[in-house]
Amino acid sequence: MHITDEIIIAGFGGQGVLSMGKILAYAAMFENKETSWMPSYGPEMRGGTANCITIISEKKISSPVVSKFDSAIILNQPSLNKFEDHVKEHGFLFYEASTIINPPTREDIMIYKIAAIEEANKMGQKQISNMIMLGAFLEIKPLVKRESVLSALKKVLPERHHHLIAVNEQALLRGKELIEINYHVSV
Amino acid sequence: MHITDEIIIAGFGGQGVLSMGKILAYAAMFENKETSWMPSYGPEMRGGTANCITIISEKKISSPVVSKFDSAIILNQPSLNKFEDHVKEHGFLFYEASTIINPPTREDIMIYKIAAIEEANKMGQKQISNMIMLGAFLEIKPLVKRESVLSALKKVLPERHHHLIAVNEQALLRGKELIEINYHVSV
Amino acid sequence: MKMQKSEVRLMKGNEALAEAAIRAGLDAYFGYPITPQSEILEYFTEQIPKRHGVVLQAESEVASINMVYGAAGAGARVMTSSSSPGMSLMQEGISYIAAAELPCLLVNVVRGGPGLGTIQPSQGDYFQAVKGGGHGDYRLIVLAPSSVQEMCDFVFDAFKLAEKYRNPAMILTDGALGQMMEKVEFPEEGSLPHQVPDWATTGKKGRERNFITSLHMEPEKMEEINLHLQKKYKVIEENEVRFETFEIDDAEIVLVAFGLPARICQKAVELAREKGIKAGLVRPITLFPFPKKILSDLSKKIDHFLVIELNAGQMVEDVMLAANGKCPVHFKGRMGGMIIQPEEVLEEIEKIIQQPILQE
Amino acid sequence: MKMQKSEVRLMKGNEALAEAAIRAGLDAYFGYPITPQSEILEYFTEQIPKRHGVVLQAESEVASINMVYGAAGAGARVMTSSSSPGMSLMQEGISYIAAAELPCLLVNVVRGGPGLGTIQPSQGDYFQAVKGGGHGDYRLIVLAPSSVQEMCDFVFDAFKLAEKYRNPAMILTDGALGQMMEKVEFPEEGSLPHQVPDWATTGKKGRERNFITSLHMEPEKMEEINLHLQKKYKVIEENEVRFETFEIDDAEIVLVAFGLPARICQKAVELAREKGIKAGLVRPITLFPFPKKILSDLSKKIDHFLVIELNAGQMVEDVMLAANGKCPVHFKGRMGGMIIQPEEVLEEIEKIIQQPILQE
Amino acid sequence: MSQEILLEDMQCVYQKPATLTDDYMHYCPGCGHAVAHKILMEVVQEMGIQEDVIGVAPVGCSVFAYNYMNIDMQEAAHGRASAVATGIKRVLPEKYVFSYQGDGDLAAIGTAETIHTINRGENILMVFINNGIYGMTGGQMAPTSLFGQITSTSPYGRDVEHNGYPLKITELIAHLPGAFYVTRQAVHTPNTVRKFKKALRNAFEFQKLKKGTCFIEVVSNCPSGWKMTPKETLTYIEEKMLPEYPLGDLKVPAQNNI
Amino acid sequence: MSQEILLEDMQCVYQKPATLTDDYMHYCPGCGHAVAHKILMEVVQEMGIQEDVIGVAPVGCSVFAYNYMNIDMQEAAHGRASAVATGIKRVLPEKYVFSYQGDGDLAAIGTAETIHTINRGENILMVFINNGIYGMTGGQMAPTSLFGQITSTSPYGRDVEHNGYPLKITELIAHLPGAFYVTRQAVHTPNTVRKFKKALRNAFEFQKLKKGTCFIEVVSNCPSGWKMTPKETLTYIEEKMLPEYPLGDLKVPAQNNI
Amino acid sequence: MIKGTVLINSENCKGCELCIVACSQESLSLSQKINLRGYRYVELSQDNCTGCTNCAIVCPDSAITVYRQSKQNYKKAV
Amino acid sequence: MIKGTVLINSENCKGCELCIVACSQESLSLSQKINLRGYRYVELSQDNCTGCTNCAIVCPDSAITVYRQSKQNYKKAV
Ligand SMILES: Cc1ncc(C[n+]2csc(CCOP(=O)(O)OP(=O)(O)O)c2C)c(N)n1
Ligand SMILES: Cc1ncc(C[n+]2csc(CCOP(=O)(O)OP(=O)(O)O)c2C)c(N)n1
Ligand code: SF4
Ligand code: SF4
Ligand code: SF4
Ligand code: SF4
Ligand code: SF4
Ligand code: SF4
Ligand SMILES: [Mg+2]
Ligand SMILES: [Mg+2]
Repeated sequence: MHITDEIIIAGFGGQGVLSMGKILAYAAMFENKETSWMPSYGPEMRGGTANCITIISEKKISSPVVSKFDSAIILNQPSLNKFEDHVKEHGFLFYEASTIINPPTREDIMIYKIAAIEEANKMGQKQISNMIMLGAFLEIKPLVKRESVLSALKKVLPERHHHLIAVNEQALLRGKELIEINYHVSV
Repeated sequence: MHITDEIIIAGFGGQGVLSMGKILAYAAMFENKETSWMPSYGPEMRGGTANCITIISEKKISSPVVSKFDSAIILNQPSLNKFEDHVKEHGFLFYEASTIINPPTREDIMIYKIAAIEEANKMGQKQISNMIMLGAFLEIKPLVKRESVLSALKKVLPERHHHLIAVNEQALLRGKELIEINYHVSV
Repeated sequence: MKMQKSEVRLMKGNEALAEAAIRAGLDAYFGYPITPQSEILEYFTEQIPKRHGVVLQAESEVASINMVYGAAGAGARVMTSSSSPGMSLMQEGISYIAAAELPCLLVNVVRGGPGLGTIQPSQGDYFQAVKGGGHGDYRLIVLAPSSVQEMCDFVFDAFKLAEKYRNPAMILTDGALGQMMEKVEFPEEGSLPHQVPDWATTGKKGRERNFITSLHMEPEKMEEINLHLQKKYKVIEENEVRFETFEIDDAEIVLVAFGLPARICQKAVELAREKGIKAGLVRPITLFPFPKKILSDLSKKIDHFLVIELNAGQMVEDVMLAANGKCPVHFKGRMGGMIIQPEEVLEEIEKIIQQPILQE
Repeated sequence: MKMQKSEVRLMKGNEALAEAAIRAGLDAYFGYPITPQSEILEYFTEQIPKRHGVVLQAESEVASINMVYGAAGAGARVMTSSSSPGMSLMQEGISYIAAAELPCLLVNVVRGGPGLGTIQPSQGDYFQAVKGGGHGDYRLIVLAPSSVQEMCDFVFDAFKLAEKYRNPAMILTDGALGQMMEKVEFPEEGSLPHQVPDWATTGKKGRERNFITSLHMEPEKMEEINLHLQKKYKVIEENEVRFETFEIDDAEIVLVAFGLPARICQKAVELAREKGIKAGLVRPITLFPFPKKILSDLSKKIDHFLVIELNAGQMVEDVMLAANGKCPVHFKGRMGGMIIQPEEVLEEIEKIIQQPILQE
Repeated sequence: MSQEILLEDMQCVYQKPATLTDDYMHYCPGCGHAVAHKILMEVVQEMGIQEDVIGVAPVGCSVFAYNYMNIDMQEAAHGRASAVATGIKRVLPEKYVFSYQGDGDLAAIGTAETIHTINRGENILMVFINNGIYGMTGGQMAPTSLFGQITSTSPYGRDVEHNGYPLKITELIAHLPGAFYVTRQAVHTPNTVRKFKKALRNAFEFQKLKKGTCFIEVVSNCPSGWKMTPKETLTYIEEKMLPEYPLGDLKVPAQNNI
Repeated sequence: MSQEILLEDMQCVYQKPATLTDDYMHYCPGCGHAVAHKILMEVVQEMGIQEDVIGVAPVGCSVFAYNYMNIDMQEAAHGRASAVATGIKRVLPEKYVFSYQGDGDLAAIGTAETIHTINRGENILMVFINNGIYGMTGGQMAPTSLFGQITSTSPYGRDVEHNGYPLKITELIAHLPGAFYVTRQAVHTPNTVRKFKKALRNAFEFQKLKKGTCFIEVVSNCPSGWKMTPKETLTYIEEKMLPEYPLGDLKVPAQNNI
Repeated sequence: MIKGTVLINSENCKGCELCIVACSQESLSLSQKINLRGYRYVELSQDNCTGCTNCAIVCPDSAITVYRQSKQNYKKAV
Repeated sequence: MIKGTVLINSENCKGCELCIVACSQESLSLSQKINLRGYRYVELSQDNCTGCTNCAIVCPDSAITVYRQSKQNYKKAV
């Protein structure tokens, strides 16, 4: 694994895209790693899409804005169309099965199809699909530890939602399981 | 005489200072001489004083703003105080006797005391004291011809005052006479 | 520019500029009073109702420049004028105009700064005019007259260049040139024809809609726009440089000055030559595009440049960039509304040629 | 700056800057929303009511900068922030503040220009910040952070310098640094004491009246003011230059970049070194005063400078002025909100060292 | 019965006006800007003046209006739309000119231009979308934000002591003699939309007759800035906005003036 | 009987206030600015607040006010005096702060700052010298210039069609809730001066009580700009200015409000 | 009662539901499906549309076209 | 009638004549002399001043100081 991981997370606004990136960044900080988080910003978000780049590294980070990524977590079709080509060779792409009709086609990257929304609906908590996705991602790319992610959650969730932490933890676990079930020996 | 004459005219606003300079400049233009006219401008005139620099030359004029003058026509005390020292050695200074109590003291320049206001009052036309002064000046420094000055007058006087041209002509003549009477052989 | 001239007049620089604009077929002027350029607005309010075009005293410089934007975008030949503080207020609007590629004429009759400063002549806004006082990478075409005659002539040149390149052009002048009277000969009215450009917003009739904008949300697109602008500026630099030289053939020390000080330097060169000093002068007429090549060429054969400005040293940087270390570049400036005199320049020349040349 | 640090946080650059200002004892903030810096105002409106100071959303940038003038003149530690178009609107006010010698902090979170442009990061306002977008000869002290940590630290430095020299200081940063989150460690609150200066207009009590002005009707007086300012700037140039170097000891090609691109260049230097290319980096931290000497010294021993900016080439002029022809200066820029990547810089380096050196 | 068959013997009674382009609007779901755009263009279409109208877009969410309105347009600097419109109208006095601005644009940074354009009685139409917030920049307080309104720069609610009063710029400018026709409309219900349309039509007719400035405020919503669903904004408009900004004409020309 | 002897058994009943400096005023003969300065400083003296008052001078003929008023002052950029005053007042809320502006400054370029300062109800005094012209720059048309008034930029007379209407900014801002006390005064006769003085006193008292913005328009003269003798300006004020700008209070606090 | 119907451009619909509120017939409802831009869009869910145009008038995205039985046809039908 | 008088700082006077207009006693008039700044200045030309201060109040240049017989002295005099 690289000592630096450059991750793009993209989807519709409201899918929790920015929080996922922030959670990763906080977790990295708690582990004394270098990290940066760069959101798409401004009225471009009016269009309904949002993305952020999180970088986690053992070394000082040069640019917080990169156009090629080690990892991509993609939650909707327009974002997949936009970012599939930006994953580095041998990189990793995670995509949301429930919203993406035309799946990625590249053969030089590792691709993980996660039905996170479906799973979240099954768990009766629509809001946590992003955490399921994150759990899956971290199972394949253990960039940060589980405890760090949980501490990070506390930072990112507004105080008034802290009662949801347990649910989010379950979601992370569910994501991990989805990988174990579908891809366990493949990596 | 220099082929260039740099003239400062200074006094209270309302004494016709700017027009005197303009008349000289127009006259010079009519004789195909080079000329420039540079007024003091802006709210410094609030203070009640005004001045302008007119340059008449056979050659292209470099700076329209100079701080040493070949000739000075000074119509009030503050201006005399300010400009006496700025007359070049062997330069010419004309001053208004009626308003200037402390006369100039320099001995390296030619000094002409003209009681133009008094003369104008005598002629029953307060407004023409500046033309009397100009007449005197031109008698000593014939930089431009009488006809040119008369044509210039027509340019500078607003149309509605053109009936005053004859009076102004008389004033010019009176200035000439004052020199002839008081200084005739001295130059 | 060759053009049939008529009538000679004695006129203030500001008024000559305004008269020239009317003769150049000005469609509209928008401006706000400020010393030492209010005569421009005043001349227009007096003349335009009797002749042709639109004149409007705006509520501020900010309003003026945005009215210019609107009228230029509608295809009119349009201008504004101001002096230093007012010009600063226009910087956002100027950046917009440059970005939207609207031709127009801006006149800055510079006074002594910074702040409220004085109303006396200065060249303290060179950087603002030439490097860009507004945000982002853009250029104005900047012309610097040095006589009342040029206050007239450059109006024609500025409109021509502005329209040729769809770029705002500026006449950068100063309070002295604005206020002084000199002889001036005007071109005939109508000698600069103007067609409403096809990109103008004149109503979507028989064509796709036109729109004027400088917004491009995608940085890729905005970069393209910038590359296009930079290419245009390159073309302007290649084709539109103007300057004047005086006695440079055998010169050992060359003065560089623009605007009124260039005349003063010409006098200084004469004085120096009288004393046997081989002095010469380069007067940049276009400040952008800057006459880099002539200065660069000269730098290889002369001993010194001496830059004279009515500021703390601004164009001198462009001279140094042109000289690029090939010869020393000296500077003498006056500030705050003070005008330098030929004798002072001469003194500076003598000081320089007396000191040993130390190529650092 | 040595200072006791507390707590590490993960924070947006804009917010870190605002938090730092509160800890630096900010008395008042006046500002107007604009992307990508609105978080600064938003942070203040959220925090200041719970802590100390004044925050006011003004009706415009013009109002903001003039409120800053008033509050600074009244002796307060005060700041404003904006992004490119808003900063252009402040140019008159900035010139006034510099002329009246009022200390304050200005923050420009630059976005892609010119015009309305984009909201993506850019360095297109270097000229405006460093050469003077406003009228007249004045200088801002300009600091360019390249990390969120520096977005915090430079607030303290900027206030210190501003107050030491009675001069406005600017933090010139960009949209990426403003929006990104990184780790940041804050100094303790109260570590930067502030006394109301004796020239401030706080009420004429037990002394002659104070007044704040930049008007001086006599050009002689205004020239004096200018000479005083120029002398001050000289002192600042002698004492306050700050820069960082990386791998320059044996470097044959030295990159010069400020702000975020400096980090990207550092990566490029690493990549180059991996390929055996002797590359180094100079990062100007103060853009005014510019680190001229180090660049001038380097120019005599290296083969090339390569300047990297997020604009069409602005700081490159200052690098050329420093190099003064001693070595070639190359430039590579991205515009309109595009960020350059380390690989692109490396490519540029390789292109340069492959081409034969032609000392023109 | 499938729709297709049904349509055969039906006639189209409402469709997107041809004066709108085919571009997909970037506005948030339910945004009043989009409605206002559409109605404005319907009037342009119905009056047959598409070839003779020039619009000015502001900086604000409607900055891209020129992408949607299929007419000649200019995009003005923030707050300066009425100055830009003045520039256009003065050189093209026979064209219809309108500016279209948000409340930050028209009533904060652009206040001077607004007042003076109207005071000069520029013969243009000013459309003023009052959504009580800075939509484009992410929901900051506007001059028209309500008492106690929570925005991203009034997180504890708009406080009169500190931030001043909701600015009723429309009431203010109605006092200017240059203002010929001043009205406040809305676009959140079919009925208000119909009235808005009528007002637009009046304004263009007056412009043709060179009557001076016509000013139409549109009380509008900003679901994103208000942090509400579009449906919730309808209640908010009725219960909060309209009491502060009551609909209706503020200045109408005397009958025989028209 | 020589004056000296006479003075012996007399007492001084009027003299230049000590709150004015000894500087010779640069104003033209008969200029209302100078009267306004003097009266303002008389009030400061009589209220004993010289140590607690901070003034803001505009760009306009009164740009040098700080040379004459013997108090702490700041000179603001053209049109921005009220923004500068806001900056001062916000950081020194216990001090008396006033701005002093001309009609070009306050009602043209500074319109946005004027409206918003008052809309915020900034607890300051704004003194507004309306002489219907740009005095300092040489007599150009101001927003308040009268119908038909000839100025250096309206040489054929102010034309409503073209230049718009005389802007009654004081009437306008009186509608803003932030304005607590709004009055129009003059300084051309002993009586008007006395009333002006009373108004100033009221305004400072209100400021002490933190009531919000007080706004005093002073209908004033500009002999130079109007191209009249000072005496002629008195008639002009009475016959031309006052009908358009009638003297009196536009907004007074309810009795028990004070 | 006059018979009408609407055609909805589901790719332009942003699911704001303003049309639903405007329709006094309750003819419209939000689909469970989402369009390419990620929005649930509106469908005609009851066959009682009168062609009153209210929904279309308030639709910000001009996503609704309304048809009405022409007078003639209406008469025919009756 | 109360007796008053005025002292005029003739170097500060600009001869605007506003004081002359303000004086209902017609006590003031313009001198033929001019001061150093070139202005004809105002003088007390009649001995009928009542010390009403009207002239001083309107004087832009604070050139007038007004004295009045104190009540006491006034009584004495009468
Ligand atoms: C000079 C300048 N200042 C600030 C901005 C940032 N800005 C863009 S839109 C806007 C306000 C938008 O609010 P409003 O006018 O109410 O329009 P809305 O988006 O609500 O329709 C601001 C402050 C800018 N682009 N330019
Ligand atoms: C930004 C700017 N624009 C214009 C000016 C020029 N200027 C100085 S004072 C003034 C107007 C003065 O008129 P007013 O405010 O009515 O004051 P008055 O002199 O009549 O008292 C103008 C336009 C300036 N100094 N700064
Ligand atoms: S932010 Fe508000 S005003 Fe802007 S498009 Fe969204 S809803 Fe409309
Ligand atoms: S120009 Fe007018 S306002 Fe200015 S000092 Fe003279 S009279 Fe007064
Ligand atoms: S046309 Fe009328 S009835 Fe039909 S769906 Fe629309 S609102 Fe309902
Ligand atoms: S109003 Fe239009 S955009 Fe909104 S839900 Fe209905 S059809 Fe869709
Ligand atoms: S005090 Fe009264 S009576 Fe005496 S001179 Fe003055 S105005 Fe006349
Ligand atoms: S009012 Fe004052 S300045 Fe004017 S004439 Fe009388 S004393 Fe002199
Ligand atoms: Mg809004
Ligand atoms: Mg005025």
